[in-house]
Amino acid sequence: QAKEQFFPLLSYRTGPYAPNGTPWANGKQDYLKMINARDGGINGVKLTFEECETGYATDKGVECYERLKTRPGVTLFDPQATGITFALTEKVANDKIPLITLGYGLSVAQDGTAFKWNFPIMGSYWTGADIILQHLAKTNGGWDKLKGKKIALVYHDSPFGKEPIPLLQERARMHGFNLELIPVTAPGVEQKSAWLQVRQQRPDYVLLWGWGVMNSTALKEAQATGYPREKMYGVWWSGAEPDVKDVGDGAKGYNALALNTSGQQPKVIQDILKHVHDKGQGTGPRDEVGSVLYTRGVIIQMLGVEAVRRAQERFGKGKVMTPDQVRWGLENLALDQKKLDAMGFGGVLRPISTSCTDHMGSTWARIHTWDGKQWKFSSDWYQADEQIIKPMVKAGADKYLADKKLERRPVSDCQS
Amino acid sequence: MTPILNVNGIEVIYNHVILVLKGVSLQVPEGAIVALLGGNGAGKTTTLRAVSNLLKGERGEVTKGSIELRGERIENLTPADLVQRGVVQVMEGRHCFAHLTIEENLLTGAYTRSSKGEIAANLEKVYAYFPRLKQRRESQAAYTSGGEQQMCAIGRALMASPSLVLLDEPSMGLAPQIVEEVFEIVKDLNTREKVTFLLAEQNTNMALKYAGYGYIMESGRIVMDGPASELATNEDVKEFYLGVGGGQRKSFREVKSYKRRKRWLA
Amino acid sequence: MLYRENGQFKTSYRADQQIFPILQDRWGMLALLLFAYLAVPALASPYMFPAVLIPFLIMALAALGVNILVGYCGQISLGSGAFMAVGAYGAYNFFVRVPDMPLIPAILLGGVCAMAFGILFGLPSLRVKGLYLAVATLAAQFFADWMFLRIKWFTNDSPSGSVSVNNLQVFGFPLDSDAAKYWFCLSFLVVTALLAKNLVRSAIGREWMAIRDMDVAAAVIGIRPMYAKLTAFAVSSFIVGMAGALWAFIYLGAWEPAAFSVEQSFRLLFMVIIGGLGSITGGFFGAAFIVVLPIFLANYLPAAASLVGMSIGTAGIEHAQLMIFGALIVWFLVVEPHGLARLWATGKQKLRLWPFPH
Amino acid sequence: MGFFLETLLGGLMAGMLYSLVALGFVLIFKASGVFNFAQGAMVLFAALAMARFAEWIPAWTGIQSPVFANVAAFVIAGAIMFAVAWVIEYLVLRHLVNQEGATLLMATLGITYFLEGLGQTLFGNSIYKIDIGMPKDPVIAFDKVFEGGILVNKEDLIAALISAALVLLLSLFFQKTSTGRALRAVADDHQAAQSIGIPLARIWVIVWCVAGVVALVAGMIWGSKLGVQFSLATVALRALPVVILGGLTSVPGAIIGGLIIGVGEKLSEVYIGPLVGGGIEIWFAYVLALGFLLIRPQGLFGEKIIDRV
Amino acid sequence: MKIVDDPGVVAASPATGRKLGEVILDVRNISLAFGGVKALTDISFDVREHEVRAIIGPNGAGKSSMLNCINGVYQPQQGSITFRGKTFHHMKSRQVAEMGIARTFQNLALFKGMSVLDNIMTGRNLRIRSNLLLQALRIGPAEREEMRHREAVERIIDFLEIQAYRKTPVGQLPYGLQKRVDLGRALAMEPQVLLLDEPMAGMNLEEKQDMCRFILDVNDEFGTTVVLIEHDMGVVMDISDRVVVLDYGKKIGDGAPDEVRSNPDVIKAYLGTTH
Ligand SMILES: Nc1ncnc2c1ncn2[C@@H]1O[C@H](COP(=O)(O)OP(=O)(O)OP(=O)(O)O)[C@@H](O)[C@H]1O
Ligand SMILES: Nc1ncnc2c1ncn2[C@@H]1O[C@H](COP(=O)(O)OP(=O)(O)OP(=O)(O)O)[C@@H](O)[C@H]1O
Ligand SMILES: [Mg+2]
Ligand SMILES: [Mg+2]
Repeated sequence: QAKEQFFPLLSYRTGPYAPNGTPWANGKQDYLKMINARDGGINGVKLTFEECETGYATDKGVECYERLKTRPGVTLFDPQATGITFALTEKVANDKIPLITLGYGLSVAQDGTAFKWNFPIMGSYWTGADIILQHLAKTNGGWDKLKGKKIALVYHDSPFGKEPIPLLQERARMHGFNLELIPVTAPGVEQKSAWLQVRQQRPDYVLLWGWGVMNSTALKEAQATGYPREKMYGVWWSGAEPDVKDVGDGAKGYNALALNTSGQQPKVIQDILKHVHDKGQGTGPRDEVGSVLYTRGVIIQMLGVEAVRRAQERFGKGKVMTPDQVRWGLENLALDQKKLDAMGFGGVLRPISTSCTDHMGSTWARIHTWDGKQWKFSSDWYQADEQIIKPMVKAGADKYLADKKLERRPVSDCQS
Repeated sequence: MTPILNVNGIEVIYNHVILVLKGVSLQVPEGAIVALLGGNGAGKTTTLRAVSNLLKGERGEVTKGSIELRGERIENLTPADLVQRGVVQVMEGRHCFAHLTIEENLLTGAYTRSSKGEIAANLEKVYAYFPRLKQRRESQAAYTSGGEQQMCAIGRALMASPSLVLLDEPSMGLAPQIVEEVFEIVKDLNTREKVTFLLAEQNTNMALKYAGYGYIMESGRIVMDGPASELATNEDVKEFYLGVGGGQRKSFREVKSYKRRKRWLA
Repeated sequence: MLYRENGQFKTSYRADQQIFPILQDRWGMLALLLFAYLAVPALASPYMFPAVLIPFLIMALAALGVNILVGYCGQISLGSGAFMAVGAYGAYNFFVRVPDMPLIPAILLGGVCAMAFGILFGLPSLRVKGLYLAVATLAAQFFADWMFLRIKWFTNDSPSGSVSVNNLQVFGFPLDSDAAKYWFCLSFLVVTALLAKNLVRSAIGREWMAIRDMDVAAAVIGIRPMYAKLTAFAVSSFIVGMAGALWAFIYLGAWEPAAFSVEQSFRLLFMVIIGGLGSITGGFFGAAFIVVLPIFLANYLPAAASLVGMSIGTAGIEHAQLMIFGALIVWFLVVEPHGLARLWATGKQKLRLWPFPH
Repeated sequence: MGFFLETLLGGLMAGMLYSLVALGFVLIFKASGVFNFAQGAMVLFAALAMARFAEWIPAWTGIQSPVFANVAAFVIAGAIMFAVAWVIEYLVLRHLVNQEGATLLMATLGITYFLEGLGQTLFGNSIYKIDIGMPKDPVIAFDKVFEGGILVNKEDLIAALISAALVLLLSLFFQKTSTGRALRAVADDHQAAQSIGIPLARIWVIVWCVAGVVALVAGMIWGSKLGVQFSLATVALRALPVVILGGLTSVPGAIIGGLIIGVGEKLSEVYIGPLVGGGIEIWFAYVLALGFLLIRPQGLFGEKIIDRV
Repeated sequence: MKIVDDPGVVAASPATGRKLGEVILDVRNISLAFGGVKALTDISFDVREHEVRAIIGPNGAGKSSMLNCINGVYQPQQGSITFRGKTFHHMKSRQVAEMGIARTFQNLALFKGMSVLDNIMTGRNLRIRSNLLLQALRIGPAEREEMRHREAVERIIDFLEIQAYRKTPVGQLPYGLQKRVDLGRALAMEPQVLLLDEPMAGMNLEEKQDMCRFILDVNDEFGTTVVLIEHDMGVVMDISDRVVVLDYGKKIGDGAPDEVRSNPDVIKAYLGTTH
């Protein structure tokens, strides 16, 4: 049997979320192609992949999962959708395949002792929301300045959009600001009344929790209702090029979280251009390489690849890793600055290390602002406040376990 | 003289499986009134549909034989083309446009006519034939009585100034004196405007009185044909279609015999 | 000449009223059941169960329910997704809130919830008809979407609104293997199909069809439109609700309201129309068509494309799939507007006439 | 008060935009008895064509004038919609003469899928821009009278005017011409219409073509507002309550229905929504329409549903 | 011959001298208008048990509307209908059916998608007692009940000689047979009064004879009262006991067939001069 590590790629290049799903999926593919081309795989193990179109729909996602999970050498799944993540969470526990959900999915899954197979590496909606609030506190001159302020959450009416609410409520209680919840029916093409409400309530800030077409529509409606874009803050799924490009000047001043850089300067992007695109094997158009979501796809794939590499260090170099071994790799990632630099990811993201109990590592993010032509960083790095999030995660995980009548992983399980 | 309509051994199948016409041939000479007689389910309506190309909507098709209009094959023409060539069918079961008023129904009948004067004249003519329609001209067709709808359907066909009319059971549901009038109208149009008629009728008595030639159908075949006067004196026809077999007309009360139906063909 | 009822004389009306009056059909059915229960689990690959067979069974069940309403009673409904959702969330609430609630009663109770919801949203049908009603049933769809997103109680206060179940058991046997799930769904389907078939060939079924074909005349012969329509809504949404519960519990495991979106309603309507309105068998054909075709295309289209020297990405496949799917629907309708079931019946009729063409 | 008026105004304009889509449904239904679910897909398809050609034409011809690009793109997209109408008639409708409503509805669902697939294959599936120079920034009116003034959206206003004009034109067509009468006849009874010589094929091509152009206008306006991408097809779902409220067979009904639905859903979302957690407008629109239907089952201006024995 | 009005006294048919029963259906001063159209104006007539009562009149006279009033499809603005001593101002379809009044329709109102058998079976639905659950399970009583009704329906099918079409969807039958199925459905209700709206339209002579035979057989054997609308004067004259003539919504004649035939108003309005 050939030594091949198989990466199933669940993606959506069609439907309402296609404009955002496509660069993401392209980044994931290109990184795999690049590793094969540049390094000949991981210690000689070739990387293979197959894409399956989910259209962001849960049932199709499940079908894709079932189709690809039995492939030899299967590594891990990145479902690219919160809904599919929910549906797969139980299935992966049965099948013992890790599920990596960078910056999305279940926030409580950070608790590795409760969710053995889920990996919301680098961030969850709770950490994201926390960082935006930190930024608002900072620009206002301290948490106490937020008191009495009105913050509206305009969100995609789905589990994805609702995930940050508990954290925002917690913070609102702590700091005395008012939280207004304004749902937008999926997929979010019609938002007039949401923005009428924004205009009525005149919130000091609008947090945007959108995806796909909802983002650009929100910006257009904000323009049409005259809500200042400078006061709008999007999550990292609402801050990419497709969200603002066709709004153009109308989106000027809009802010969003940035988990990663964008642009073609980073070395890894250069590598992709050189080893993949220059050979005519690029997945998407060349000028999309290095865009926000593309880069995020690259990072996700890098984490998967590094998990395999890490696992190989323990279970045998040059071997094909089983999903369970990959899970161990994911739980023991230790990507310090030196390693990141060496891999060409210097500056793209912050160092990251995970553990058996903490499946997220830490969340570091910046704010970037659209200047009408491109995204520009407008803040320094923030780190989510684990003081607040950890207890919430623990409580949430406990409730989950109790509902399911499940046990936490024994400590011994972590030792292995 | 070549007949205006020549149907040559056609077979018709519904739904790909139900064979209904098994080789029907008939001729309609120019300027004639030809009657097509036969019991329920004999295939009269189907024959007319085949001629006017309305089978498709019933999922039927002509699988054999040919149909010629003035020597031209017409199986592949659309019904609209046929109306352009002067062939109009009055469909069995009325089929008025329910939401249109009687007058609108009639006016749509003149769709293929472009001359305003002609249309107005035709309308007047129809109203003259059926005064009842004039009274009800503003009513939506769905809310008129069965007989009124029948008049509307016939009138609508006349609006197209046809040269060959396929009449499917025109007398059905009409009051006796109107039946008579309808046949008089047929005769009138025939003699004065040289309109040719192919007439599927159950009212054999009337049909043979006004028609020049007749065909009798049974289960998808023509079983007998001849000049109307001959048919009217044929013993079998007299007995089974005219009810005067063996002397004088029987009262409906007296007929008690079971299963006397005659079959010319098995 | 093999497929004939020649020589099979019915000596009683009971014999004539059987579901399958022709001997060959009865044997065929028996063989089919044996095949479904025994051979399929032995032959199917691990991928087939969760990806094809189980969704097919559940969707066939749902289509059965929709067919009762749309095909038999003539009330076009675009709200079937909502009935599935109510069934799923109803069953879920019984399952998690009532201690030690067994699975089957939970699913049946989910069906009962859907039934109540169906009757409620069926009430307008007493006045509103045809396409107007069809569009109006979308109200049920969007209302249910909203309700399960917005009313926390239904989702057991889960913050994200997504819920899940696990540890399913039937009479103490855990439903953890694919084959077990398959048998479970199959049994549901077989039992329901039998009962539904009985219903539609009984008095109530005739009432439904009478209302569908001509409601004024039905009223004149003493059929109460209200009773007929509401029972159709009730029976239909009960079955659809059970299917929803199965879809959520067995197929998805964890779900959110989007799993029962309007898209799902359309798919169900597709199934019954493609399969054949007013035909129990039709639902099966329709479900098979709608469930299997996209998967089939997704699996084989790339290979087919590479045969002719093209390579298409997943987006291309998806678009090609949409096109093929749309074209096939139209094609089937053109060939046989009454659906696959009618095509099947015509085929059988031809077989009976064979070797003569007519 | 100011805000109430603003919401009202917003609702009215949103309603006009719905009317534009609703109009397409009404046209086809009135003229052929087909409930055309593909209207949404046609809007998407037309908008995609328009957006892409407006992008391609300057690149091909080297003429940079945006007016020229837009006009040319509009004409080409219109021609494409004509071709679509012709193909639909040739491949679908003509084979389904005299079939039941459900069958025809289903066929249009098939067409929906096909057009969605084809549109995205030909024109791509990203977000595209239609820039016909619509003003995007709002103006605040009456800021002397009400606190905060009333926000008026010029883009919406222009769009509303365009749809009003279109509706007027089409109403006249149906009421005043003999073709209009023939169309209504076709909707009543395909077979009878055939039997008196109405050429169904031609009628259908005309109607679908007009509906295609209406879809193009709708797509242009909606696309200019929202950007052109897949979800544009879903505006059809927002327009459906408008169609049934106004009546499936009434062109003016589409406008009135649009206004009622637009106002109803915006007011409900803004004033009732917050009480129950928000997000109610879409089902509220349907329930509102349903409420009207209970009083008039054929919609406000629809033709009476006839059932006689 | 004088018709005795006292309902207690049994009358004789003015046409045939047959014994007729009491007044079973009594229509009093019915008026019905649709907007401006007066379909019926102050119509009164009665129907005796066991009678064949014909209603004739030109097209649009209001004959079908009269039947529609009797079985609750239309609600007349004025007047009352008395059935077996009970007086109603508004008839409700269901109630009418339960009381034993059945009808056929002028423009075929069959259930197109159903087979002949099922169509006729619907006529028995009023008598079905088993509930939904029993029907679903189709056990014991439900099945026996179904069989019982099937037998009754088979008798009707035999009677109407449509055995060969039992399983054919009625939409595919030729017009004339559909008319027969329509009659079959009404007969299946085992009505006391049978309202027939042009049952013989679109039939040839032979078929009309059959139909007459069916009607008379029903009338003779089951004693069913028949109200008949028909345009074929031969039929009306031969089989009816008494005839009502309507014209423009007004009653212009009522009496024995012969009497009516020679009524000058009737001749002018309806029969035309040739008859
Ligand atoms: N749409 C159809 N599908 C299937 N079979 C049909 C269809 N229309 C007619 N038939 C069959 O074709 C045969 C001939 O029917 P047709 O309507 O031509 O008879 P007809 O002579 O006009 O009878 P009638 O006098 O009763 O109108 C009948 O046996 C009928 O069952
Ligand atoms: N629902 C209705 N709405 C409006 N007008 C109606 C309605 N029903 C009947 N009419 C009118 O009432 C009059 C009587 O109609 P009806 O159907 O009773 O006539 P009929 O005597 O049965 O005639 P025919 O012999 O032609 O069937 C007709 O002029 C008809 O147009
Ligand atoms: Mg006929
Ligand atoms: Mg009548």
